[in-house]
Amino acid sequence: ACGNDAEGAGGEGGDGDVTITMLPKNLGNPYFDTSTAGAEEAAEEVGASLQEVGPQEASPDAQVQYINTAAQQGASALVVSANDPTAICDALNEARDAGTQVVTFDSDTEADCRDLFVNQATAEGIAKVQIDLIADQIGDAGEIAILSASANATNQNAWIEMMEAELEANHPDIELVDVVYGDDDDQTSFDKTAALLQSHPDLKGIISPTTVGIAAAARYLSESDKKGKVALTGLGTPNQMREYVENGTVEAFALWNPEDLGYLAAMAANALAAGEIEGEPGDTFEAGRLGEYTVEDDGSVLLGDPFVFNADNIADFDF
Amino acid sequence: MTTTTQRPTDPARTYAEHAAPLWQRLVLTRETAIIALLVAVVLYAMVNVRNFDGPLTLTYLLLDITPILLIALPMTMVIVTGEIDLSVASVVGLSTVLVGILHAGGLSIPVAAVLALLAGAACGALNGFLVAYVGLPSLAVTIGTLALYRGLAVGLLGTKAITEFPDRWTDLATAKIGDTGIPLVMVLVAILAIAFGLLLHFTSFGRGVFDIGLNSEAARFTGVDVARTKLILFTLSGVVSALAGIYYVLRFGSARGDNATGLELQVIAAVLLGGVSIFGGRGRLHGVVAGVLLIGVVGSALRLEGITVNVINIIIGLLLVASVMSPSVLAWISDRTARRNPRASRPTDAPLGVGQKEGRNS
Amino acid sequence: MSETSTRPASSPPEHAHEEIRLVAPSRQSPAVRAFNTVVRSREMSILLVLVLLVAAATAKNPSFLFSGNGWRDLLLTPSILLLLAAGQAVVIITRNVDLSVGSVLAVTAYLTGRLFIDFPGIPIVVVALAGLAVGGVLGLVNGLLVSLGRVPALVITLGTMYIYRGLVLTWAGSDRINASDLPRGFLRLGTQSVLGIPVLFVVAVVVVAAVGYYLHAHRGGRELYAIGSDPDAAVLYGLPVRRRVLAAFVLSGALAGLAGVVHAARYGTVSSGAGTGIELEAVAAVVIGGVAIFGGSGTVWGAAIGAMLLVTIDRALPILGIPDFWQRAVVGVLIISAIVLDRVLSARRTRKLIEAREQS
Amino acid sequence: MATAHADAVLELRDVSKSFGQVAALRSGSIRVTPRSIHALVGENGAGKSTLVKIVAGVHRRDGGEMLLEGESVDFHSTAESKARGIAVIYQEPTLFPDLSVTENIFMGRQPLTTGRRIDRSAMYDEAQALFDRLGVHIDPRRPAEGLSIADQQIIEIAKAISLDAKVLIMDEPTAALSGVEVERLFTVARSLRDEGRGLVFISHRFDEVFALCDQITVMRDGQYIDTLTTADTDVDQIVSLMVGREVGDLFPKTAAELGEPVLQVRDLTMTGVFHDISFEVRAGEIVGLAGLVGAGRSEIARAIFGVDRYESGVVTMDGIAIPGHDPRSAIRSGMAFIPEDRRKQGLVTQASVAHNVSAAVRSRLSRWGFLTSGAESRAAGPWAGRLEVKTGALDMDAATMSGGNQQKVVIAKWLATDPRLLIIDEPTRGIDVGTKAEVHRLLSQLAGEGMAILMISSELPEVLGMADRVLVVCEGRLTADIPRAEATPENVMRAATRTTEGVR
Ligand SMILES: Nc1ncnc2c1ncn2[C@@H]1O[C@H](COP(=O)(O)OP(=O)(O)OP(=O)(O)O)[C@@H](O)[C@H]1O
Ligand SMILES: Nc1ncnc2c1ncn2[C@@H]1O[C@H](COP(=O)(O)OP(=O)(O)OP(=O)(O)O)[C@@H](O)[C@H]1O
Ligand SMILES: [Mg+2]
Ligand SMILES: [Mg+2]
Repeated sequence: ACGNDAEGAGGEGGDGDVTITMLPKNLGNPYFDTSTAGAEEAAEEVGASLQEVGPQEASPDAQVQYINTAAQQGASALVVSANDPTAICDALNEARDAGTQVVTFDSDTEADCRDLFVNQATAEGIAKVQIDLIADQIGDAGEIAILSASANATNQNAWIEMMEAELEANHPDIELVDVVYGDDDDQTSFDKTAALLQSHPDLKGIISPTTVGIAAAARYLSESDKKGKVALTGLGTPNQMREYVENGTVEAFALWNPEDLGYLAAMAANALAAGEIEGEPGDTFEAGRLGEYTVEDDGSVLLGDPFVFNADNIADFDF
Repeated sequence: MTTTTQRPTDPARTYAEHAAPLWQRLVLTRETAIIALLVAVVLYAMVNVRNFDGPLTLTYLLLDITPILLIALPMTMVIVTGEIDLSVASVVGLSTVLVGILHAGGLSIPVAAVLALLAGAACGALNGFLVAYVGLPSLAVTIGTLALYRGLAVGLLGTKAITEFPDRWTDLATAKIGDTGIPLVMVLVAILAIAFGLLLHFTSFGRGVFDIGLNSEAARFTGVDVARTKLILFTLSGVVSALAGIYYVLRFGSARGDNATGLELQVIAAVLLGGVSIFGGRGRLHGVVAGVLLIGVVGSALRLEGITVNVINIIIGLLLVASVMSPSVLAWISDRTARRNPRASRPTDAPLGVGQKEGRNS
Repeated sequence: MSETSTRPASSPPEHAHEEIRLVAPSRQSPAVRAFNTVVRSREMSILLVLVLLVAAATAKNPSFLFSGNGWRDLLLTPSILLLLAAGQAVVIITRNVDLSVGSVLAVTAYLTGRLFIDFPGIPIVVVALAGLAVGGVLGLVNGLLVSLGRVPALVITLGTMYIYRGLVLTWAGSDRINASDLPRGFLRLGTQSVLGIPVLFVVAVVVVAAVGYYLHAHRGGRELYAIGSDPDAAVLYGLPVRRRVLAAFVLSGALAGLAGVVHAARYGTVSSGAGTGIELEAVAAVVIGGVAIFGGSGTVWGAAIGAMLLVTIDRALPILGIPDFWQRAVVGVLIISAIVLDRVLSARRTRKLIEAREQS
Repeated sequence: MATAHADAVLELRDVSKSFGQVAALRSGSIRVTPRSIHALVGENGAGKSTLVKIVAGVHRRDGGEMLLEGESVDFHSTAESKARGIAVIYQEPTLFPDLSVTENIFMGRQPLTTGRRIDRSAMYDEAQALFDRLGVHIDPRRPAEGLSIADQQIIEIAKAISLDAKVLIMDEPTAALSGVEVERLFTVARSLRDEGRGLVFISHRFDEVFALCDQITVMRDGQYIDTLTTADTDVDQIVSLMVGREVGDLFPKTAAELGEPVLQVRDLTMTGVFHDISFEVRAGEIVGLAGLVGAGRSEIARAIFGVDRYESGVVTMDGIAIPGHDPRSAIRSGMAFIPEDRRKQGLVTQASVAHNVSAAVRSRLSRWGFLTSGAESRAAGPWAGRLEVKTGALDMDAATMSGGNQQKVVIAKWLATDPRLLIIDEPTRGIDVGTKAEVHRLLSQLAGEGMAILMISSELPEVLGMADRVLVVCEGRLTADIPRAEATPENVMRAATRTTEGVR
């Protein structure tokens, strides 16, 4: 019975070494595959033990079971990308009561149910870069649509809001005509893209702020007669998009380095578990090869700005 | 006294009540086997799985299986009649969405909950009506309503997830009895379980349920109101699913169209694992409860071992297959030894089973 | 009450005609008979619905049919479900069901990717055959468990659905096949057309036609119907019940395997979650297509049309201005109305047969 | 004509078979010679069907010898026995309802065109030929669904003879047939015999046995008793061999004095099934409902009891109208209904004897709404005893019983409700003389106690022997109402066939 002693951070057998549980939105998703790789690298460096667990579909109720398990195991830290900002809150707080440090990354929860949020980039930044990309690909005018992940994905929804605001403010001639949801499933995203092009004949561009979505959309576009007529951008991984950048379906797309994101998240988790930081604004900690980071006012740590991939640089990346 | 004699017998004839001694009738059953397996697994996990003996385990285990346990109760009776209800998970989803929308619309949780229960009853009644009175095969009907009810849930809520619920209620869903670590909701579950147990095994309604599963035409000739019985059971299934939905909302504090997707298969897996025959006419509720617990315990233990969903899937699958294979394998063995009548012990010669009597005639 | 004797009222003409069609088809000319079996069939009614649907969508938005993509997608999108429905129909006709097809599809879809990655330059045909073979083996497992183990198919395939899915998850893990891993030729296959008809659709149609013809015109096929119509009688009759059921499952598995290859070609990317939930679509397609869920009647052509309808509805709704959130609801309504229709028709048929008997 | 010395085409010696602890067959022996029709008779549960199913390869024997044309055989499947030239008509028709009657006959051996495609037209022609030979008018293209029991039996016969087998075994083929159809069957059987085949004929009707068969083998309690040549034996000898004891009068009808009308039926109509049915049954009266199979007698009974709906008309019990299509209120009003198909309608065969016997009185047995199996057994025991049901214990499945015993269970179940009116459909179908006499004695005894009884029977002797009044149904209409005194086979049959000249 070791799960129960409240301050037993990493208290398994009381041997004090840090155990980190990595809980992505779902398994079988290359984006998280990469971030977990980064996290493992970090765990390696600081000598913490790290295990990845996760559900099959990206749904909060499935995630809760794994949060519970982490609490039972008395893991010293839990690094999670939330499928729902509130649904998993109670579970997270119970885990924290059981002495587990909770770090969210990629997709945040309510601020009061995690110790730290490792932010890949500000929502504004992510929204802006995608709008800018599409704007200059379609000549800053015409109909565009968004192919998002699941209807309740926190981060996507936040970005979409920001994008709408950005369009309002700076791109009056671009009209957002539709938002559809591919549930981060290849087939659904693929068919939804087809439906989009079908129902909006004079669509000029598609933004897909999710790696699965943009790949599926690119796949459909590359084989359709809209290829070259409809611009596509969003967030994607180089390996998935290489094919389509090279065959000219996609001009450019953005993403931060998920590997660094996972790396940073694990570092932060370790820092919390080891008690180096409390997660209070102003705390600073050393994140290995990424250098020093400071906790911002909203209890988040910012990785940096998103990076834009295009035909010229895509060959340099492999993730 | 345990053998049939073919001798012509003296008029004033009396009979033994049972062919087999009590211990045999108690011990040599599917249910006992499942319970034994459950105990074995728990003991094994206690010893070999780290933290399984921790105080949180029981709590989380029970919280996790509550929806399955709830829905398994009416599902058992539905399957005993030879029918099946695949739409339960969609009803759960629909009821979470309704509670969410109604509450967001300003209704108090209890009122919203009651309305959700009514909606659940309506969903169940629709299934029941189509199966019992229109005479459609329940497998097909509930595949249809599975899509329909889920579609309504997703359609009603669209992109949003409603997550604003009063703590008073959300806390209640996870509250424990004193410091036992046993969730309060278990009281409700226990009451329902006992109620359903009595209804199925100790009332003439329950006997009728079994008759329908074994031979619905004979049941009709004996004055069992087959249609009404089925309507009642499907409606119960809808209501209890809606109840599970309410629990879902409160526990996760989030109403989403896609809540509990795929739960129906877990429920059915648990019920069949509990020794209920998919052909109807056979099964006991305590076996089903054991089946649900078994699936829960196995999942929890495996997750504690850091084993993820894929292996858990495999094991649930294997359990299911093994549980249905075991009787036929045993039959097959005694078939070899005693050269038993093939048709007496051969489910596949009987139809797929799910409500086939209605499927064929009427 | 003394002796009363009056002849039963003779039935009205159209009623009599109906009766002849049912109890004395031979009194009709072969032409009339063929007309009845083809035109008055369930298949026709769904085909009609499908045509109306396409017409409506096209009227709303001509590009639904009259654009290169529109026409192509109309045929291309259902291809996968067509294959699954064909296999599912055969299994259901024998009064069984195969819920594991989605997982089988995932296995072979991932296998396809791996083959292309691990054996660069491997011929597409070989890959397709591998898909068929692996699918067939997985189907064989189902068939063995069901027919030899004498266990209800619903349960067994529910179990193997979990198991196969678990296997592919374990095998693939978080790995995923990307378009760049697949040879261009293979990817092009996903959209290529001959004479304006997509290759994959042609493949699916050939499969459907072959299976349908076998069921209609060959002893083995008819025996499948007999087994589904009354399994006990089939045993007493001395039909090779186990062998046939086994074969049905192998076929269903093999076709699901082929569907996996098609899936990879069409979507160009494969994750371990591929084909989740498609098993219910396959069953739904078969039911909508007029195959009795308890076996013995229905045709593969019907199932195929059902599959077309199911998929086309999905694509047509947004165009008809129904938000895609409501699609599943509509599909549900469709399934239910389809089986209600069946019940009404068959009840009418049975009643007529009984009446005919009483009047003879 | 056959001689017992001609070498046998099929011979069984001391074949045994047990199902679990039930010894269905202890030492079954039979010797079937070519050019002969061999009767197999015995009480219910004597093991006849089991013996048949062993020959057919449905069951595998536990012991004993089976010789086909002198060589020892052991069939693992019905396909094997078929391949070896054995054709069997089982006690229960086994058809594929969704398929055409032709496909039912030729399934698995359809004529093929080149390219192994089924040659449908050839197939239909063959089927037509078969039907012509049997002298029946069934459209070869119609589905088997909706056929009357008799027609189903005809299809089974067509199936069997189309195999042109060396041995043809018929397990109670005539149970559902009317006199005309039986005669046709016999003609075919004789011609098959004269073609040199060996036939086995199982029936409980002695007139048929003696009319058709050359030898008679008697079985009792799963044992071979004796084989006699029809020429030099008689019914009494056979019966005493079968029963192993003397049976009394087969129709022990005691004249009962009639009381008030219990059941009254007025203008009951269901289009296409029955029309303007009106009659009444008085307390203490046995009313026989006669007619050809398929005349609609069962349907009338089912409608009265409420399992089927009717369009118009009134049913009253003791003057009180009871709602249609509601068996529960029928039972509450004091009706009991023993249906014609005991395996499908009468019993839940996979449930225990106690469960079945107490099924109709369950609600009365429950205390505070709760019901225990103990209560069921206590209620069931005496009734099972009164009818001398053969079972080891009350929790044994009814499935393991023979037809006769199952019928007793059904009767016990309904007598337990202590009814005012007993509707009994084909009370002795497929039941041996021993049990038959018991049932008849019971019926007249019940009538004596003032119970009103409506008895449907296709066996004229039974109707004439038991009924105080004979109602004759023809094509869903009452065509005669004849008091016991005036009832003769002739006037009953005339009424039963009056409007059917020309039809079949
Ligand atoms: N399921 C089916 N699919 C396609 N064609 C069919 C189907 N059923 C029947 N047909 C065609 O309809 C015609 C009549 O159908 P059916 O199989 O009933 O023939 P039939 O009644 O046996 O008479 P015939 O022997 O003259 O064809 C045949 O030409 C047959 O090929
Ligand atoms: N499937 C079975 N399982 C167990 N016991 C059986 C089974 N089939 C038959 N029996 C037993 O075998 C005995 C003989 O049955 P069988 O059907 O051969 O009698 P039968 O002579 O055909 O009677 P009937 O004249 O009523 O048809 C019966 O007493 C019955 O209890
Ligand atoms: Mg018999
Ligand atoms: Mg009758």
